[in-house]
Amino acid sequence: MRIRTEYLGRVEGEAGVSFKIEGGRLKDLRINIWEPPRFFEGMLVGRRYDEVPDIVARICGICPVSHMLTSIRAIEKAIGFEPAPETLAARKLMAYSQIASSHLVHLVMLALPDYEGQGKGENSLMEVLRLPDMEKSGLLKKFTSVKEALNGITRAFGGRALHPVSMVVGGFTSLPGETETRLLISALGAAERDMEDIAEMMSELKLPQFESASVPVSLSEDGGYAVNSGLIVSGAGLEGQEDDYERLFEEKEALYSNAKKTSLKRGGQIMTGALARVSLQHRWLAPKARKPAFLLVEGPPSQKNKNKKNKNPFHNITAQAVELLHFWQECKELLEAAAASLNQGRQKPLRGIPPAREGKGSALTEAPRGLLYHSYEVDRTGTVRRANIVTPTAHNYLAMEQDLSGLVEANIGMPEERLKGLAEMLIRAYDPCFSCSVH
Amino acid sequence: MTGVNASQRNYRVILPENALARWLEWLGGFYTLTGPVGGGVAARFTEISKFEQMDLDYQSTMLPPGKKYLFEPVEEVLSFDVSEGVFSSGPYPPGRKRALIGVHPCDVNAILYLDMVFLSGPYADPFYRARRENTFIIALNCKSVTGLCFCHLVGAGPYLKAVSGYDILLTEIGEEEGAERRGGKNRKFMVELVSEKARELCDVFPFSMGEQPEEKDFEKMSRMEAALLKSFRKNLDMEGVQSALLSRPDHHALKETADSRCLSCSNCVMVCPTCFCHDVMDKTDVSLSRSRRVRRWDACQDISFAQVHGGNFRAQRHARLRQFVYHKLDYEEQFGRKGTVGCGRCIRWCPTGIDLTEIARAMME
Amino acid sequence: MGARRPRAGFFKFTCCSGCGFELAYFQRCLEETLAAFDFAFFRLASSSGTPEGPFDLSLVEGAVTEPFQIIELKKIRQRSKVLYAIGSCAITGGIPAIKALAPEAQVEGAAYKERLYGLASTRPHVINDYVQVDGFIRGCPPGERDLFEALSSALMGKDPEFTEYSVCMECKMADNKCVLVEEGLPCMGPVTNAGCGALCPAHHRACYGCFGLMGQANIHALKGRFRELGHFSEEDIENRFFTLFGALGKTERK
Amino acid sequence: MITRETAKKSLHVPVRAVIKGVKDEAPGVRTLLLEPVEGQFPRAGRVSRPGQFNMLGYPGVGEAPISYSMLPPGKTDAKAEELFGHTIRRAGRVTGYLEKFKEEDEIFFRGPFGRGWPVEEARGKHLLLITGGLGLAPLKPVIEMAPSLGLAGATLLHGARTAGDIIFKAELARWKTGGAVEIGLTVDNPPGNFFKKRQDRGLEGFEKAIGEIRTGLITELIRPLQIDPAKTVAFICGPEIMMRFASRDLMMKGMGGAGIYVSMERRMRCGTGHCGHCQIGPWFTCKDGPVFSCAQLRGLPDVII
Ligand SMILES: Cc1cc2nc3c(=O)[nH]c(=O)nc-3n(C[C@H](O)[C@H](O)[C@H](O)COP(=O)(O)OP(=O)(O)OC[C@H]3O[C@@H](n4cnc5c(N)ncnc54)[C@H](O)[C@@H]3O)c2cc1C
Ligand code: SF4
Ligand code: SF4
Ligand code: SF4
Repeated sequence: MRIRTEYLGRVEGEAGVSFKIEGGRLKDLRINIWEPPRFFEGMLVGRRYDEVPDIVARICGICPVSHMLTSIRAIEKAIGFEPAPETLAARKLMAYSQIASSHLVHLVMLALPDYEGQGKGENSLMEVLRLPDMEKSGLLKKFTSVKEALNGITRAFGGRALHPVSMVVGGFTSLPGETETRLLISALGAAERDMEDIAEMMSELKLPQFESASVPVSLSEDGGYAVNSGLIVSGAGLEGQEDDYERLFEEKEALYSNAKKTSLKRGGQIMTGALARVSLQHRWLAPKARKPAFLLVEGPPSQKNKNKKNKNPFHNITAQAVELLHFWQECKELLEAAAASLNQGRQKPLRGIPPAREGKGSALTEAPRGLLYHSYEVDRTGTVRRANIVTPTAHNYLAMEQDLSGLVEANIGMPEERLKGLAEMLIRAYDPCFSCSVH
Repeated sequence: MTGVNASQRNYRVILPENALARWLEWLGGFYTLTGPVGGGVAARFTEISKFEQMDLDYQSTMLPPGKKYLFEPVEEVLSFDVSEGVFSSGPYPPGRKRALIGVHPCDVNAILYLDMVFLSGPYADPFYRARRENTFIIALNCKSVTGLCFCHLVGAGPYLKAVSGYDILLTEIGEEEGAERRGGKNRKFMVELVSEKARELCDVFPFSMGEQPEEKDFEKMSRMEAALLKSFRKNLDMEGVQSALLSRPDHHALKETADSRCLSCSNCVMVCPTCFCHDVMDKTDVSLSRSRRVRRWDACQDISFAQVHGGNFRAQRHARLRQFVYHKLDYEEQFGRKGTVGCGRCIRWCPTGIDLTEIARAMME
Repeated sequence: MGARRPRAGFFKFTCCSGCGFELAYFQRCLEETLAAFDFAFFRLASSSGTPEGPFDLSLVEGAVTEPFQIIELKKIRQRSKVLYAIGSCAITGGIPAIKALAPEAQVEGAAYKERLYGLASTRPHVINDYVQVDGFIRGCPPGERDLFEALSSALMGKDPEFTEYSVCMECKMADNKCVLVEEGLPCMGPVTNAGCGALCPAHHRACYGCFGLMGQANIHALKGRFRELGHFSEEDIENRFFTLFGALGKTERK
Repeated sequence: MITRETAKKSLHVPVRAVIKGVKDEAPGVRTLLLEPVEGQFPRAGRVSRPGQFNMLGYPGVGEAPISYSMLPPGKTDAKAEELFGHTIRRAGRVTGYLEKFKEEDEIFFRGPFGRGWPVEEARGKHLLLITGGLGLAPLKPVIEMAPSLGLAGATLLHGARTAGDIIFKAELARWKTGGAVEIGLTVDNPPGNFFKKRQDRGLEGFEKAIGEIRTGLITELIRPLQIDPAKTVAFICGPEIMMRFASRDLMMKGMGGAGIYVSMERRMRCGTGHCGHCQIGPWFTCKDGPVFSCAQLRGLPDVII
């Protein structure tokens, strides 16, 4: 029996999955990422250092901010530029609002139809929204109010929410004024209940049980939930610094796929993203998110088992809901601080980009879907000579395939259609981005 | 300023800046005060709440005050409620009454030009008319001239000669001794109440702190005007230009300028205080509940401007540039005067500095 | 309305999926869009649906970089009453088209080693190189004005009216500070198609041309202006200002 | 001062009209018969003249200038009796949209705009009408009022691309038999050629009624004409290039530019002399035209004439 999906729906980018079951055994399981490559690493060679963020933003239509932020920091390291503290704060706002927004897309648009629509023959956001209980709960209205509140922040600081323009190497070419910032705060306030409803609804989904062998990997930083910088930690402890990345990790090309598989050199599958972050960094979460995070990571107190950490990749969905709560809170606080410092009028926006200098720089950040690595070599004239980009989905690729094997083997007797559906659900739970993975 | 008759003089007073400031702030009770903010050649007409926000020494603005506030860049002129099947247009006047403060002579003349476009002829535009009637114009004679100004060639400046169509004319005529104000000085302004509206308003507000101007004040103004006239750097034979242009529509100066420098970006037209062209288009909500007819500034430099079924009358770049140059310097038959007021904005804001007077001069040679 | 909702298809080729996200998420008329159209094929939003058509409206994002896409594209055209290209990748080649500027082996070799021989990537092309396109919803990401014009026009059954003038016009209408004339920044606005509302200049930034060159762009005149600014090498000017979103269309315009 | 009354009668608010008849004239060309029902455009008391046009359109789609091909009877207050006609070719957004409309559908218009044909000038003279393609439509009202104009005579020379593209065939046959106007017809593509079958369907009767249809450009019909320049007035309407050659031929026969009138087509957005798109030199096609004398246009840039 051959099971295959040519073109997975409700994921970003193009990929398929196929496997065979012969004599009760699983064979030839592949996630074939056929997303056409654009060769960013090749295209960037010969471009000027300050063009890089605008180019790499176009790797992805949902996390352009992450690519911009990561490349900006790598370039700034390469040319030896230190950004101002206010710039760092504004960059956090960009990152947080984007991660929350991306999670919202995944939760409601991409993942929810798997659970709400299941068995009812519904599997798109549009159809799910038309289900009677969904219409009643006013999901679409909530979804749009939450999205507008979050995108409003990215838009205010970046110029637009998708492929922002005012975030450049060196800082921001313009920043919102105090009144605008206050409006953002009140929009967050107005949509907060809707956001909590969505987070609650998502954490109550009945997720399939499955245990993965993946090791969680994330950034970690003292004093906060690490996103834009930090040390590399894994379930096994400290691994190293971002500059050690290329020493610690290795990329392998798969002959059947346009994406590469990346993992720790010492071997084994790793998982990055919301679940890994929540597992490794939950003590830094905002108070509102901490309790659900604890429940998620440690399991409900009553049925506490020895296997302390949550290793069910389906729970990435729950972890995203937890992060939605967390980043919402963080955005509110950062905006309050920004508004207070802004009441002297506009913060001075950047005038002129920092000058070129020869150098190498690499940066590692937490994108919505996990670890994102950018590294550049820039020559004296500011021209990029080498570029290397490793994306979250490349980090998760190996784990996705291995977990899928495990899941299929555990359910090998299941009717074909249901097994296929379950397989797709697992892939979606990872919230993969195939556009990023290929780039 | 000779030849002023006695009755006109009755409506003139010399006012120190601080009194003018108080009077303007009182005027703010009836009008939204709007004046030049940020000095130099790139000031912006902006709504203000305090006299001090303005820089009355400004030389020019990017968007002309008249065009910006009387003929708005984008405006909904008609709305159609799809389910009800009814149209609405208006309201007139849209918004509050506005006072434009410190409008230079060229820009006042440009408003008079826009009046001819939108109010003369068989059809008056109700939006423009309502806004025009609700706008109080306080003109300000220039006290300096930029290198790009050529208002003197078309009689549009540097002192305002028009006798109606605006409300008050200010001229800075010196400083009051002793008093402290901007830069440690308190300037004195000759205030002329031109319109009936202005005279009525000033009946209410006593100009008691002002002085009656004397002959020497008028003489001083004449001297200042004469000095200003000498400081212009641009020159062009405005009489000869018309016949010269029309006889050489394919002159190489036009073609070369167009090909080597004109970007067809339309900045010249956008900043021109007399350019009135606009596009009209219908927009419908995605919910199909309402259609709006919107007009927005348009420009003859744009390639589709003269596109019709089966052809484009100005497909060539130089034909479009020619339309601009001719419309400003020739085509006097259109409204009985030249299309330019000599403010120099099209030159200043052209990214490649294309200068219509240079093109015309080359074509006349 | 009441009548049948128009069947819409959304198709992705080589790109970042941003146009899809713009349509299904970022834009401000999401509720109305979902209510008005029957999205019969839209992989980003639905795992069901079929590309077989017929479609009243098809939107195609992305550049064409692999042979199979040409076949798909032609099928989509046949099945669609109206087909619009959406986003810079589909219309000008966008960022993926940068690949065309350097030798193919060099660009591809910088990203892959063993996989190189399994790749089917070609020189990027815009979609109207292969099929007739009824209109262009420009931008990277597409601007809301043109997107709404496309959607409402499809619903009304009329031809849309897309923006076709320079960013400068929008910039002036917004009374922005001109970053080129006042600050000497290398702004691409004068030759770039409008639709964004002059976003970059409004944020004190030089336009980098993400809506693509407008029909009447005078490229060499603006190059000359950038040379005068003084701090850009010839290569920079070429690269930065005329190949970022126009790598495929290095032609002079009227 | 703007009163509520004038505000309601804004020049931006169109008049509603109902389609009372639809007639196919040629491929892509239809005549709509319209009856105004209600509206606000300030038009009461306005008398429509031949050569004038309305801005015809539909909300959400836009407007296009379209000439009268049939004038309202002239009693402008008695709206219900004001049936008038427009002959429209599918060209773009608005005309394409209107193509779907049927009898009893509503459309909207503002107008009439522009100065029409100076029919008074033809009194006592010979009126020469030269038209190409759809250019016959704006002159149809002139032909129909010809008997009442006190003319010394009238000649209509009409050219079309193919015989199938000739509009107003029934009217042409009627005018021919009526005798008030002499008619000469020509087509670019001769009827016996490759296109014959498709385009000449149903033409047999017409050819019988109208006589010979010549082959070639309209100028072929002008050249043999005997003209007394001082006693002739010419109205020309058609593609601009055709108007150029027609007027040049007339001038070569001794006519002055002042006696030759042409109707110009330019892009128009408002019809009221505000939007500026239709400018030809110092003139606005909408309010100073669309009918101009050749003398007025001579030497202006961007005109082919
Ligand atoms: C005084 C006057 C009288 C007229 N009388 C008649 C008449 O009686 N009957 C009749 O059928 N027509 C008449 N016309 C012509 C008619 O008004 C035009 O064909 C009109 O453009 C049709 O409008 P539309 O919206 O359908 O077409 P549009 O959408 O305006 O398109 C018309 C043509 O213009 C081009 N175009 C439009 N916009 C652009 C753009 N942005 N870029 C490039 N090209 C563009 C297209 O190629 C298209 O072929 C008259 C015109 C005038 C000025
Ligand atoms: S501003 Fe200058 S470059 Fe732009 S269209 Fe006008 S003349 Fe041409
Ligand atoms: S800032 Fe750029 S887009 Fe704006 S007017 Fe200046 S050149 Fe044009
Ligand atoms: S200003 Fe230019 S680069 Fe910026 S958003 Fe608009 S088109 Fe894109």
